[in-house]
Amino acid sequence: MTTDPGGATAAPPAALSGHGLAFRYPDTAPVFTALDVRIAQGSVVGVLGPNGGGKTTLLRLLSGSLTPETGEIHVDGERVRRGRRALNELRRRVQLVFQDPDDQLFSASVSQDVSFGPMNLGLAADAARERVAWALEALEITDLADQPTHLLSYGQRKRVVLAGALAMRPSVLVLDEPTAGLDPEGVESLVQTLEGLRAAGTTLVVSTHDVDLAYRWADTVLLLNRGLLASGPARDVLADPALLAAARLRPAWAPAAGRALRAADLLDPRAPDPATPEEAARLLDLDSGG
Amino acid sequence: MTTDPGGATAAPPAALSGHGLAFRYPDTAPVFTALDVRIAQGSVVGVLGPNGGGKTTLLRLLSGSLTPETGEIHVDGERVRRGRRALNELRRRVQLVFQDPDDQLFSASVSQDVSFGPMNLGLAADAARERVAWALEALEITDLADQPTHLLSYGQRKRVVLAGALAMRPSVLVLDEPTAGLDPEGVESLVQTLEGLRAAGTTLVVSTHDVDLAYRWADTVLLLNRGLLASGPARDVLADPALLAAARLRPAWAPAAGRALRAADLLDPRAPDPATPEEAARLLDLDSGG
Amino acid sequence: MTTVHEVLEVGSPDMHIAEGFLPWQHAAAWTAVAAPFVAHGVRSLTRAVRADPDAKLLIGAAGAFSFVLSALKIPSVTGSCSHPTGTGLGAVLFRPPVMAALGTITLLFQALLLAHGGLTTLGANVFSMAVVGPWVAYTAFKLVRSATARFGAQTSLDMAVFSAAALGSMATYTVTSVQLALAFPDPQSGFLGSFTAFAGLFSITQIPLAVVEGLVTVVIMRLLTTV
Amino acid sequence: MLAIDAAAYTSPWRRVHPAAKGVFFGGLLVCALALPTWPAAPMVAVVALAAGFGPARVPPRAFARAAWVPLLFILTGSLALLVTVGGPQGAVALDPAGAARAAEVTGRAAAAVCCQLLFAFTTPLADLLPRLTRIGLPSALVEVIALIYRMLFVTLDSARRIQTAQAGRLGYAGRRAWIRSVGSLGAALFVRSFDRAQRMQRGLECRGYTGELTVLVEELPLRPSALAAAALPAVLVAAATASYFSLGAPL
Repeated sequence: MTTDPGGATAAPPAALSGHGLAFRYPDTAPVFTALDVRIAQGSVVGVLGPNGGGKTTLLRLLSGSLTPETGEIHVDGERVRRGRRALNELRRRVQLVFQDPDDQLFSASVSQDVSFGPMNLGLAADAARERVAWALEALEITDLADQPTHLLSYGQRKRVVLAGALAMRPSVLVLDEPTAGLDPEGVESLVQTLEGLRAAGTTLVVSTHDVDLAYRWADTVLLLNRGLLASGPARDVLADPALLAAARLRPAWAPAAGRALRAADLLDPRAPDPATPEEAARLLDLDSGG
Repeated sequence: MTTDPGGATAAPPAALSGHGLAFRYPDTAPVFTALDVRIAQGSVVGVLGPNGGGKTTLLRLLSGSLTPETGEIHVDGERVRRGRRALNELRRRVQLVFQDPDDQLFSASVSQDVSFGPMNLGLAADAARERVAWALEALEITDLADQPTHLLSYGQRKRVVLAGALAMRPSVLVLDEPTAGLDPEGVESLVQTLEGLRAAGTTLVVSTHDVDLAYRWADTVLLLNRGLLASGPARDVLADPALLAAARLRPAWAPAAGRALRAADLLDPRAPDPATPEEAARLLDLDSGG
Repeated sequence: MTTVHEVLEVGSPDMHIAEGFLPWQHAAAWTAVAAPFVAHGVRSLTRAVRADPDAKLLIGAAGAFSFVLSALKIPSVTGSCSHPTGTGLGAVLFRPPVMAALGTITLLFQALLLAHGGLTTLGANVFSMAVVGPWVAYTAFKLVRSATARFGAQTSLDMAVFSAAALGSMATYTVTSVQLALAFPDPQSGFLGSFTAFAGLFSITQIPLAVVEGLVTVVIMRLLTTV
Repeated sequence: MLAIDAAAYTSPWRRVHPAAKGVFFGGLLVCALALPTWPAAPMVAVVALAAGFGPARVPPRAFARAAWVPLLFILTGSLALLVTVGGPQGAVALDPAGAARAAEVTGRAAAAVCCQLLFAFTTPLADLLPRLTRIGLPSALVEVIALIYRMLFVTLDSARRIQTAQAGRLGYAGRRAWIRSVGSLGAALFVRSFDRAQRMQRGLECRGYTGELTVLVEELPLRPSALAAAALPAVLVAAATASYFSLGAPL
């Protein structure tokens, strides 16, 4: 069910990996003692587990916002060395985006905010401007460029923050609960935009509480609860009741719906579970219609 | 499918109702022009709709945190009069809990914070102390009484705010996205605690993005999108694709899973849909087991 | 510990006179000197609260902001870091009398939560950081503002804010040096010699810091005036 | 979030009345300041540290981390006492009496810092601040102080997250970027602080707020005998110092 994060599925090279990561916050019990994780290039990796289970800590370790006590981070196959320069290079290549956009918007206007990273890279004004335009385009918010950030809706602010991260041209985007606080339509539209980024080559690491979302969107998932409980294809890991219980998660609906549809002979035994309730309803309607 | 919010199901009296509510924020289009809503005593009412659809505005109108331009609020059958005293009485009887606990926690000590409402009611120290103890007990956080607010987890802070609201002995608790930011286990445990309050007689009005949660928990739902799209039993309203589309919501999984189970003859045609994936899996396992 | 908190790692050296560093007679005298300013500030603060109960939460927010601002780390020479005094920004935003009260509360919290500065030396620190610093900053702001009015609004504001923050910071450190020199006069050359020694010792770090604080404050005010 | 603060809430002495802890550490502090440094300061330090690391179980590592800030100031400041300026020996020269002076100041201040820190490590501000009305501070002021205490953690938390986000976009990679980042952090915090105040206003109005932040402060028993016992160590240090000199120790 779970695969060795280091080896086995060697096909796509790792965009990002952690080896023997140990970490503790001061004066508390360790969050991780020897964590191995592997993020395949071009994949969507879901990170799931209970609050306090270490999801955010892992994201911060992988993106260089926390430094592990022991262990190594590798980006695109290279080990990240000690020292400020290597750390900054890790941070550029692995961009972390937090849950609350207000923690990440600190300029007056959208384009000014998105240009923060490119300016820090020391780009010339022209090159920076081009990066900003490209990132706004990719997030489909070119029309917001001149808006003041505090007048935007929550969903728009989330997109501005994503554009700010994308303007660093990272190889991996690490997103902490990107869909939290969005309405269902907002979730759907963000997921589609992110799929576009993935298609253009960006690897995505996404923490979420939404088991159903992870089930239908993630290629692989990392199940955390102060240590790695499992890693592997989303549809295997998230269909395992014992693993889910250990991660204090509830099962996804899709496997149950899929089983029921197969029991009713409405779904091929080897076909994947329906991704959404709409898909399940369509199968049922086909039946009642035909 | 939808019932007249004012009449028809006259059986349980209304704990809270709004009649012809109109409201707009300064310099914007009106959110509501003539909204009628009715909250039956002892029920759980889900408030759903897209971001910007007016969920929070409705909750604030009902709890006296915003004043409607026109229209009336009735609590326990009585019309709320104009003026500060009547407003304060409305606020006491209808307690609004914000999404972000840090908006309502002003004291560094949990028990001191919970005592704020009772002290504002002018209770003597003994009576206030008793209220605090009772509210902490009801939220199952008696052990947090002496903790500093700033060292609590997000979920714990949410419970402290709820205890502070409950200590006012309101007849209605109005909760803005109470499950946002909680992990699945945290959601489950909060829902159970709130069910306990409901069993003890408190009416609950709950806004949420989680259609599946509303489907299994709410008795009735209000579907909003700048105006009331529908109100009625959750299992009717949330199973109507046209209404859901108008509210820009996705359907719940439960109706699809229920249909599939019925199609497979694993669920009685008149039995309700399974509330959770676990319940659906149990029905399927019964089948494969038996 | 290996968290990366570039600007918030509390615990870098600063100019707060530590507990017990001043002889008790000096500590008492500086408390007496600072007291009327603080009392005046507290009175204007309580008057504001009484006039408008809503002001209570705003003052709370301002106090919390002052504390966190003074916990930020700014780059100094030789790659080391220190904290801004925040006196310039506070004086311009909240006016010196309010800063006397807010600054005292901030210093009390710094002493108890961060061990920055002491309790018996609170009066001395209040006098330098919550009284003299803000007044110098405020005066500098007003003077430079009127003297540079002809350079255009933005330039004039930038120059006034820079002067306020940099001079407020310098004034704070000068007063601290005076306080130390009075407490520990040089056996040969008395107060002046000792002042030279203390001022010289601290100027290595404090003059560049005052410049940096001035620049940071200009950035803050620019953003606040465009929002 | 702040080490001293967090430790104070788990201190075994938390249930001791703040006034008793104030008398205990305050009395020792007065001894350190008012009595001759030798031998009073070392005695104060030994008694305070024994109490702090003994029955009060203050975490030594957190204590050491907190103590080095004032100690660094004390040591830097004492450097100036080692030299004499503008004397006959030249512009700057070593003062032969300087070492003794520097040692005295360092000893006194180090002992005093121990008292202050150990009080802070055993006395949570949530227990202390509401009782400040007892010493005559106006209740409006005490409410504001308590409010600042609560809000500073919310603001500090915002500051940490904003700063982490800035660092992720290389906002601290160079000096210019650093200044720009700290400046925009300060501005963002200012805006957010006042936004927070407004939202809290609305939030508290729902809980019956009309301008007073009255809360129920639990009584802690304070027996006169406990206060007397708390004062005892300071009295003993004073007595020991007096007998040290009466026994003819060198002045």
